[in-house]
Order: sequence, then structure tokens, then C-alpha cells
Amino acid sequence: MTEFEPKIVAFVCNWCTYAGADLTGTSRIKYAQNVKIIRFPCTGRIDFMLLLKAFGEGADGIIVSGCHPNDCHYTSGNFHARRRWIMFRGLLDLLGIDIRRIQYSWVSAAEGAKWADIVNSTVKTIRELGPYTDYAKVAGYLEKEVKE
Amino acid sequence: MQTENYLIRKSSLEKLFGNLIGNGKIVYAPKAKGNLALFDKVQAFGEITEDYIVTANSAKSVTFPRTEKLFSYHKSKESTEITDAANNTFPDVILWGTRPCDAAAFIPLTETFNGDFQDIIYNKRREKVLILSFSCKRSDEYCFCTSVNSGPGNTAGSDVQFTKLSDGDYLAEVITEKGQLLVKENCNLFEAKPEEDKEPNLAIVATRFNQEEIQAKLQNLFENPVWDDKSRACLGCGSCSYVCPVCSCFDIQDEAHGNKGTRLRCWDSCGYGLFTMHTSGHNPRNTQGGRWRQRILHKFLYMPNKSKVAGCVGCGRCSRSCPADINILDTLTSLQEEKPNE
Amino acid sequence: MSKIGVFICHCGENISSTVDVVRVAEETGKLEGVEFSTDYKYMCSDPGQTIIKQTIKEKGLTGVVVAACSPRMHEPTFRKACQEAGLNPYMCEMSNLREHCSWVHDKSEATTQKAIDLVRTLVEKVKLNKPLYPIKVPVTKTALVLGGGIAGIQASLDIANAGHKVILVEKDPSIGGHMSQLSETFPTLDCSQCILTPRMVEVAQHPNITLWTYAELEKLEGFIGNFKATIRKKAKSIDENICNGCGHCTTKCPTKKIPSEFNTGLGTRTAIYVPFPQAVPNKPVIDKDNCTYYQKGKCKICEKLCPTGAIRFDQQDELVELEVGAVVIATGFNVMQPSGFPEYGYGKYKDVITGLQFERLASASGPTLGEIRRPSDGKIPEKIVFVACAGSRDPAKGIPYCSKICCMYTAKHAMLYQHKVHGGKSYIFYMDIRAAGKNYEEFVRRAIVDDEVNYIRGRVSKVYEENGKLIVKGVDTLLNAKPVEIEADMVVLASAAVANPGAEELAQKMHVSYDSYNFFSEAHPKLKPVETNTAGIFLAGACQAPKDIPETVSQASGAASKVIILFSQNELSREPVVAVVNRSAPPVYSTCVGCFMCASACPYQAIGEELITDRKGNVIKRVAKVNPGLCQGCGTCVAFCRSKSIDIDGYSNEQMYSEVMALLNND
Amino acid sequence: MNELIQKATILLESNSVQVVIGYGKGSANRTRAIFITQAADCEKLIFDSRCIQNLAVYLTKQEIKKLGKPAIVAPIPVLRSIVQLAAENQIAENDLVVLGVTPESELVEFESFAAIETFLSTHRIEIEGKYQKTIEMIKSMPVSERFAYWVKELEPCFKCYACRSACPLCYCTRCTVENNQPQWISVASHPLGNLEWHVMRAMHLAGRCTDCEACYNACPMGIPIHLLTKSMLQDVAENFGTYGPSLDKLNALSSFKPDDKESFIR
Repeated sequence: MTEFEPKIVAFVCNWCTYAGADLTGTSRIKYAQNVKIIRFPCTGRIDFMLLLKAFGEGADGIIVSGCHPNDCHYTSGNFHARRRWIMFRGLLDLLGIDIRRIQYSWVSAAEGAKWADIVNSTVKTIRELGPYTDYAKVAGYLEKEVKE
Repeated sequence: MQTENYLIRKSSLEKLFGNLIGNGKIVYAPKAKGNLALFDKVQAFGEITEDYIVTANSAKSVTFPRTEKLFSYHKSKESTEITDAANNTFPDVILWGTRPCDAAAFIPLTETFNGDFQDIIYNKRREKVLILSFSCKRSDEYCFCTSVNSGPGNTAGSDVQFTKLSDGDYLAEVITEKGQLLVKENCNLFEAKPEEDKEPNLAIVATRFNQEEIQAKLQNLFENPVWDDKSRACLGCGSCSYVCPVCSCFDIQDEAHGNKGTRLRCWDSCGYGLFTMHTSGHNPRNTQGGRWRQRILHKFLYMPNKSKVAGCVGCGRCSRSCPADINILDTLTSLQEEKPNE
Repeated sequence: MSKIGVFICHCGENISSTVDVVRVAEETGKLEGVEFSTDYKYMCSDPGQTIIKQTIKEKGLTGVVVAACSPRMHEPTFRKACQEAGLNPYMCEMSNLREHCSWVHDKSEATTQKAIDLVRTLVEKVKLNKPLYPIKVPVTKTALVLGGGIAGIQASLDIANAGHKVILVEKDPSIGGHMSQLSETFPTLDCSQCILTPRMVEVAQHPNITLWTYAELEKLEGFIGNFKATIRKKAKSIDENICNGCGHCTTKCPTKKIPSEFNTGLGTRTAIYVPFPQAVPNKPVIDKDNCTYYQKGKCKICEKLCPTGAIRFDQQDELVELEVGAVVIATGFNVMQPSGFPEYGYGKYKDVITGLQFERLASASGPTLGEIRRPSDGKIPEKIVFVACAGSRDPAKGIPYCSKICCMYTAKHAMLYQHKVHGGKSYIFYMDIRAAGKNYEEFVRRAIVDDEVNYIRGRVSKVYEENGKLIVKGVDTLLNAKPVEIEADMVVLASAAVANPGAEELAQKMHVSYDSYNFFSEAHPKLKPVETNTAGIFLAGACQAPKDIPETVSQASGAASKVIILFSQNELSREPVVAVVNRSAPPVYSTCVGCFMCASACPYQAIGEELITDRKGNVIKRVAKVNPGLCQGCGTCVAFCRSKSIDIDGYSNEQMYSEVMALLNND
Repeated sequence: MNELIQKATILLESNSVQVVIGYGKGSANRTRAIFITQAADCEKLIFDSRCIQNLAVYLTKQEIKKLGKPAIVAPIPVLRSIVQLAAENQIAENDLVVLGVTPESELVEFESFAAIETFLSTHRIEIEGKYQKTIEMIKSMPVSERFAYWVKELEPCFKCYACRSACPLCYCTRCTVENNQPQWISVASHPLGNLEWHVMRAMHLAGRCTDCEACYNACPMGIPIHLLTKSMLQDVAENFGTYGPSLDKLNALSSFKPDDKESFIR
């Protein structure tokens, strides 16, 4: 049996985490292929609905990452994002949407190694949790071909 | 066919249910939820409630589901492959415990789906539905079936109608061949029953207006303050349409996932502002008054004009569920007093 | 219908060695709307760009995806190429196959599959791109330079000499910075002050430079070309316009025992003081924390003595708002206090000092007038030990990086000692000698060969006092790790160069990024070494990383030239990545309902209101409106808008949504 | 409620307002919103414990705005909504007369929205114990079970949007769900569409919801969607220390504190 390869989408800001992930590359630090990045100008731009959409389209895990507090390129986008995540996370948890599948992090442009660590540890967590079949069942209602 | 009457004992009713479930049929029946009764899939006889005037939702979703897959597609750069849902086989469904009004509602509903266009999916689903209605012993002030040519013991639309008799047993009126087949398959549960007047076992529902009169009046009531007056509190939601057993408006939606996708038919409501919104931003029906008028005219003028059947069976659900307490009977009775425009 | 061109770069072998680029081109070529796809060795090369340009013209492409390195590297390159071929530059997107794929994964099917996914995602995005046109904003041709060390001085002079106004803000009472504290400079041994002071004077006299000492940045708002800076001018307690700098006050001030910052605590100063004789401006300030009048309410001797009546005890800090077009950060560095290394005995033994303190001892203007004397008893040391890397390259207790300047200045210190103390013996404990620089290696050689400085490769394990001597115990790793013990009279620690204590706070005020050591981050380690991530803010000198003087001066001139380039235009073209509130035909006008939550969330106060009126002027609707000059394109408002009435060009709702869809649906 | 009737009559007679939005007799044992434009009709006004619809919803409806300047009968939940609507620039002080009604059925008049805010400071939102218990019960389920619980609870939702229409704070002219570029939320009322809709609705009310329960009361299927907003009210209070509506334009989600605490961001 082949190992479960989780699909993980990373929503990252352009200035810190995207640059940090660039540094991971420049530093040739290896990490798992499962995580694919979508670039946003700022974590403040990341609409909570996009995270939900990602699960709806079959993501097993999500990473959301941006500048550390006080480091936002736009001064406060990440502060707004943080409040939004606090609320969103509470709501998802109440609804039984598995919040262990969303890893939030602050990764600066200088933290190439931290980015690799976030990716690898998230992949590990999601591997342990397995495919997100609960959500896939709901999302795949029209297909009714969800693989258990 | 001629209606055949049988008697079914109280205890046999549960056996009948057991036989149906045992044969792998899908059964929808009223289930209690808080203060409401909802039509829902049931597995066990005990899940079914008897304590309801009508269910909060109607039974129409068995033939006209709120989300119906019409087809799915898979496209590539060169070609597109389509899987038509009309080729699907639909399951046998039994509606257990519908009220006569709900059963009767399938008549106008079927008319709508067989007008200029014969809707294959609707018809395939309809063929598979067996309607076992239970006549009404109780009614409330929202009920007005008798005003729309129906009644608490109306058998139109039902395959079999059960009426609870004073001794707790049931009169089973078999109206259709489908109903006959049911009796045949469960003949040990049905006993012969001589002709009996079921009226004493039915609720009394006062006649509040005359449908034909209203229909005639509405020809000339397009411009009338009653529409705005009676809909002033309307919040513009779609609950009246969605609980209505006859409302059949739908919206076509495509849900795409990369190169794959599905075309869906989803319920829609004339109560929404967006229902008639044009791309330009212009909206010919731009107030709730206009929308309320449309709802009434559609049911009581346009539908009977077109297909001889009114679009209302008098179940009163729309009034019961309206969050702003807009009462269709209020509007209809006050229409009776209106003088038509010259 | 979209006609997208996909161009996969091998980046030599950087991408192609782990990603099957031919397959990526093949697979993405099958995507709907992709008109053309190819791979090439170096897309950024001239021939590579030519392929893109020709394909745009020949195939009539409506969008381009270049799958190569990070967009942070080459997005401008490829956008320019598209523009040259007649395609709006914003119709070009980059997929990051190098930093985010080939460099972080091993060669495998999964790596190639990820590359395909990444390219497909950008293909779907670019289909929804729309042509954007640069936004023009005016440029205020005044530069703000923070820090009056050699970096700030050089940058100010260069900008001023190009004909632009400069406001130079220095937190201390005088400009000059660390360089003014140095004795001689390597590798030429010319006197630091001799070469610096003329520049300081030039700054003071330059008609284009406004010098504010004893002042700090309070707040910075706005954006490139249009910053609004608030400067706190700390109360000096004197009226600078009246003071003639006679110095009576400083000689008569009764509080005389304050350790002099300029002399690194090796000398003293008064409460009203000029930090050093060559200070610019050469006018005193009152140190309120140490002034008898401010502390006890009595004294005012200086006020009585002042011939011009310039003392102002009631002076308050003043906040001044400035409009500037660019900022140069030149706030320098600090020297790590080696108290975290008890084995060296710093702070315990008076004769264990830092390199910077040694500079003051060796300086002709220093407390010993340039004679090397022990702080404890004023004796001339016969044996002196220098410890290099006292904190540097020490991830455990100090800092992991190399402070870069210590090897050279320690060689210089030993050399100065040998020149000043004939017959003295000097020892340097070192890890490696790093002398890369013009004439640097030769300089160190001279110390070893001509001046007979004893270099010992090894670490010092302990310094302790015994019979008036400092016993230095160490090891010589070149002699089979033989233990070494030296009875020294003085020990000099080449303590690490670290960021200023206020650096983090300053970076946050200015919204520039900084590294984990609190040094300010350049926008690109190689190609944008003087820019920060915030447009219009530049870096000069050791605030970015430890640097020697020539390097600092070069970077300062580099930063200055960036400012001058910016000021060479009257208008600035800004990235048109800005938010827009939707508008539509009547009767809708806009789906905005005017709740203005976006406005309260906007970090730039870029959202105002607009009244939509009918022909008679009656207000029909009140909606939000974005000022594109102020909007910086963060998109926070977009995620806030419940009715999705505000959107951002370049990262629109549709684009981000389609990226999520495309990334997760590989069919 | 003679006091209320008198006041309404005076307002209409003096033409200080053109319409009084209040409660009147409804079907069966219900009450319903009535819109009185003639002073003589003021006698139809009633107020008792059955008057649970949140009338503030009408303040932003174009059909009601057309009637002229309104006076509104405002028990506590309506007052809360008025404050929040004011903070969100949807109503102006001079364009509205507020006829406050205390829980003891006494009439209170307000000189300004600020006065309403002050009044409300003594009538704070409190999540009733029974709801707290239910929320706790749900939260204590294993995650998979909790998800199944909600999927089942939301199953009857056929997206009539009565929850949205009845909510005074859902005043957008175009709801996210009506935006199809992109189609953020499935229009279909299948399990995913329902889940997405309710997540979105709750998130859009985060920091804004005034706990009037209009959404729950409106739901024809009796879905306990108010539990979502109630739980979020608790979250706002726990995390940001604010609770309930305020005239302050900065509500919980359009503001922040640099030292907001969280425990989950690495």
C-alpha cells in the first residue's frame, strides 16, 4: 500500500512567508512536496472562505502563514488576520471542522528553516490524521464516489 | 378506476410499514423535531409522529428535490463528455402520512413539469412515488383546503388514503392501481370493508373564499394597493415558496471543479429581489409588493388559466412558516372584498 | 478566449535537475486556454526573453506564465519583456519552480507533479488577469536620513550634492557616530577623526542639509515619494540660535563625574556637555538625568555664567512633522557588552576592556591622550593580550555570525600597541584570520612580520588576576592543543558587533523587515542590498549588518544614489495593485452598502466615502471609495467586505479563488 | 400600552414621523409587524411577550424607507440592533424616533443613539445558561461526531434565507451568496452548500451579532443556527473583551490590539 500523500495548500503573504520560503529554497533545505503555496499580498487579504473552499476541493490540510506581529509590510494586515483566525477557528471547532488540519504560523523572510519545519511538521500531522474523509463526504455529495 | 375500500387494523399498519422497509423501499414520513413535524427519511415505525396538522416542509422534494443533478460533464481541450442524469434509475419512494392537501399538490406540480416541456427526471421520479395519505382529523386557522376545491378527506393525488376511525382502526381507500398493487402484496393486512361515510372522522375546515371567484377577480386586480398593504412586513425570504408543495420555480447552477462539473436545478423563489433582476441592474419587479402579487397571481390566476388547476392546495404552510406572519388567507379574503378595476 | 503562453525555465540545471521540465511543458500545454508551451535553458537570458516576445507576437498571446525562479527575483524582468512585445505587463505571472520546488525537493515524480500543479494554478490565475496601468504619484524631493555616523553623513552629502534637500536626524548631541571614537583606521592607519571631521563640518555647513541632533523618529506614515515623518526633537535645554559654543558652561558645571559615553566610560564629562571637542554642532546639551537643577531643583550655574543667556531649563521636547520622499536608515550598530562571558573577567577586572575602549586609549583625543595606559593604575602595559571573536561566531553564548571587522581592528590594535609601547609584547588569540579586502591581508602580515605580534590560534578559557597580573589561560591549537598561559597587564576583547537596542522598535515604526539579530533586512541579499522591503526606504551601513568603513561608505553612496534616482522624476509610477470599490449602472450604482468596515480596517486611511447623487444632486447612495495614491494593496479591506464590493487588482477575488480551485483539481 | 399608543399618536399627528413601526395582532396567537401611517390606527399597537420579531430589520428595507421618517417600537433586542446599525452607518440619529420599551413594558425615549448605548450598558447581552450548556455539550463531542451532528442539523436547510432576511444586520444589497464571480457559496442546498452558507453567515456576524435570535425564530425548519452566533459572541468576549453592540465604529473584527492573545499560531 502506498503511503497517504496529503494535499496541503499554503496561503502565505508575499512579504514574509513567501520570501521565507524563497530562502528555504536558496538555502537548499528539503521539505515534503505535499505543500503548495498560493501567494497573497498580505495575510489580511486571506478570505476565510478560501480556506473553506480548499477543504471543499479536497485539501487534507491548510497552512496559513504571514509576517510576525509588528512585522507586517502593511503594518497591520496580520493583526486583522489574527483576529479573523481566532474567530474562524472557534467557529470551525464548534462545527466539528477539524482545526488540527489548519496550521497557522508566522514565518519571516529570514526564517527559511522555520518554513521547512512548518511544512514538514504539518505534513506529518496531516499524515497522522489521514485523509479528510469527513469533509470529502460532505463535499462529494453530488458524486457519491468518495473513497473511504 | 373505482375507489376500493378496505379496513386495516391499527396493529397491521405497523406491519405494513415493516413490510415496506423490509422490501428496501425508501420511506418518508412525518418526524417530530422540536415543535415541528418534518418529512424525513424514516427507518422505524416509532420514528413517525401522528401529532401534526401538516409537516413544516412539504413532500414535493421527492419528485422535485431542492438540488437536482441534471447532468455532469468532464471537459478537456478537445472534447466534452456529458453524463445525463435523465438516464439514471431513481429509487422507489413511499410517502407515508402526507395530508390530502400534500397529495393533491402533486397534480399541479406534475402539470408544471409536463407543460411545454416534459421533464424526464421529474416524471421518472414521480412514477416511483407511492403516496399513502392520511386524512385530517384536526385543522387550524391556517388551513383553507376547502376554499380551493379540496378538503380534509380529498383523495385526489393519493394512491391509498387512510382515515382513522373512531375505534382506532383505519379505513383504507385505494384510489390507484399502484395502491391496488400495495394491497395485493400485503393482502393479509387488509380486510374487506363495506361502504362507509368517512365524513364524521374528518376535521371541519371552513370555506373562506371561492377559488373561481378569486380567479375571475384577479383578471383585473393587477394595480391595487392590497399588494403593498399585505406584503409590507415581507422580509423577502423564500420560506413561503420552499415550504409550498406546489411552488416549482428553480434556478440553474453549474458547480465546477477544474475540468469536471455538475449542472444543478435548485429551488428558487419569487420572493427574492434577485429573482427578476436583469444583468443591467434593472428589476421589473423591484418591490416586495410586486413579488407578493406575482405569487398570488401565479397560483390563483395564471396556473388555473393555463392548466385548469390552481397552484394552491390550501395547506397554509406559507403562512405558518412566514417569519413576518404574512398570511395568504388574509390577502385572499381581503381580495374578495376588493372591487375589480374597471 | 484566453491564449496563454507557458514558458518553463531550466535555470541551467537548477530546475531541470529535479523537475522534468519537458513534461511540465507538455502537460501544461494540454490545459484549456494554453496556446503554447515550451521549455528553455535560461528564460531570463536574452534568447529566452526573445522566445517569449516572439511567441506573444506570433501567437497573439493574451497572457504569459513564466515558470522559473521566484517572482521576487525576475517578475519585473518578464513583465518588461511582455511589455516590449506589446502585452500589458500585468498579464504576466510567474510560477516559482526553483525556490519553491526544485531547490527544496529531490528529483522524483512527485516533484514534477508539484511543478505541474504550480504552473496550472498560475495559468488559471493569469486567465483572469486584466491589464493594469501604473498609478502616478508626486515625489517630495526631500530625503530623511536617520543616523549621523559615517553612513548617514556620506548619504546626506551625496544627496545634498545632487541638489536635493536632506534632513539628517541624529539621536546623540553630535554627529560622527562610532567612527569619531576610533583612533586610527585599518589598513592605512590614518587618523579616523582627521578624515571624518571635515565631512562633519561639511554636513553642518551644507545649504541643502538640515541637521537635527538630539532627535529621533517618532512615527513614519505614507509611502514612497510621500512619507510623513514625525521627529521628536529632544529638549537640549539650550537655545541653539543664541549659544555661541564658548564652553564656559561645560567647564564650570559642578557635576563632573559622569562617565563619558564618547570615551566609553574611560573618561568623565559634565552634566551640560559637548560629547567631544570636534562635535558638530559644537553646542552643549544638558543631560537631565544627571543635572543637579533637574534632579534637585537647585544650581543653574550654567545659566548664570552663560554670556548669551542661551540656557532654557523650561524647554520641552518638540514634535515636528515632515514631508519627505525617501528615507535612508543609517542608525549603525552597537558593541556587545562581554559581561555574558565571565571567563574573560570583563567588568570584574578593570584592565579587561573592549576593543572600542582600546580605540579611546589609543586615540590622541582620548582620556590618555593616546598613550596606552591601564585603566586600573595608569601603568603602561608590558604584555597585552587580545581576544578575537569575544562573542562572535559563538552560537551558544554569543552570536552565531562573524562580526567581520574584529580581525582587522585587532591586528590594528596590536600594531598600534607595538608602535606606542616599544618593547611591549602583544598576543592575539584567534579562531581564523579573516582579512579579505583590499590591502587587508598585507596589513595583518605587517602586524605579524614587522611588528612581531604573536598570533595564537586558539581560544581563551579563563582570565584571572594574580599578583597584579592578568593570567590568561588558553590553548594553542596549532601546537597540538598545547595549553598556553600568559601573564598579561591588559586584556582587550574584540566584542561582537550587534544591532542597536532600539533597532527592532524602529523597524516596526517604519514597517521594514529585520532579521533575527534585529539587523534591518535588505530587499534582496545580492541584487537589492540597499533597498528594504518598503519602497522608498533604504539602508546604509552597519544597521544592516556589521561593516567596515569603506563598505559603509560605499553602501551609503549606493543608498544615496537610489534616493537621487527616485528624486530624478517629478512623478512616480506606482504598482497598480490597489483596491477598488465596484461601480455599476443605475439603479444599483455599486453593491457597496457603506458600512465602512473597510475604512476602519485600512492601515493607510486610504478609504473615504463617495456620495452618489442623481442629476438634481440628491444623495442616492453613500459608498466607500479608495484613494489609489494612498492604497498600498494589502487587500485587508477585500477580505472584510461582506458583500464583496471591494476587490483588489492583481489579487482579485476571482483570481485567488481560481488559484485554490486549480491547485486542488488536477483534472 | 396606553403610553406607547399616546406617544405614537402624537408623533403621527404632529407629523414628526410618517410611520410608526410596531407590533400588532397577527395570525393565531402571533403578533406581527405593523406599519401605522394614520394616527387613528395607533390603537392597533400592542406590546407583550409574544412580540419577538426584531423590527429593526425594517429600518433598512427600501419599501419601509419609502413611507417616510419612522418611529420604531424598540424592546431591548431592537435597541441593540439600532446601536449596531448606527455604528455601521446604516441609520442616522435625525432620521428615526426610537420608542424604547423596557422589559417591564415601560416606554423609554432617547435623545440620542449614545443615550441608547448608555441605557444598554445596564442591559448587557447574556448567553442563557441552557445555550451555554448546549454549546459546551456540542464542543465536548469528538470532532468527527460534532461534524456529523451539524451536518445532520443543517440537513433540513433549503436555503430560503429567512435567517438572513430576518436579521437586522444582514442589510447588504448583494449578499456574498449572490455573488457568482466567483461563486463563493454553492447556491445549492446540498450538505456542502449548507455548511458553507452557515459558516459564512456566522462569520459575517462575528463581532456584530446582537443575539436577538431573529435568525432562529425565522427558520421554518427550526435549525439551531443561533448557537453558532451565540458561541461566537462568547469567543469575542473571551478573546477581545468586548460584548454586544457599540457605537464605536471599530467592532471586534475591524479592529485589533497588537497584543491580542492566541495559542495556535506557531
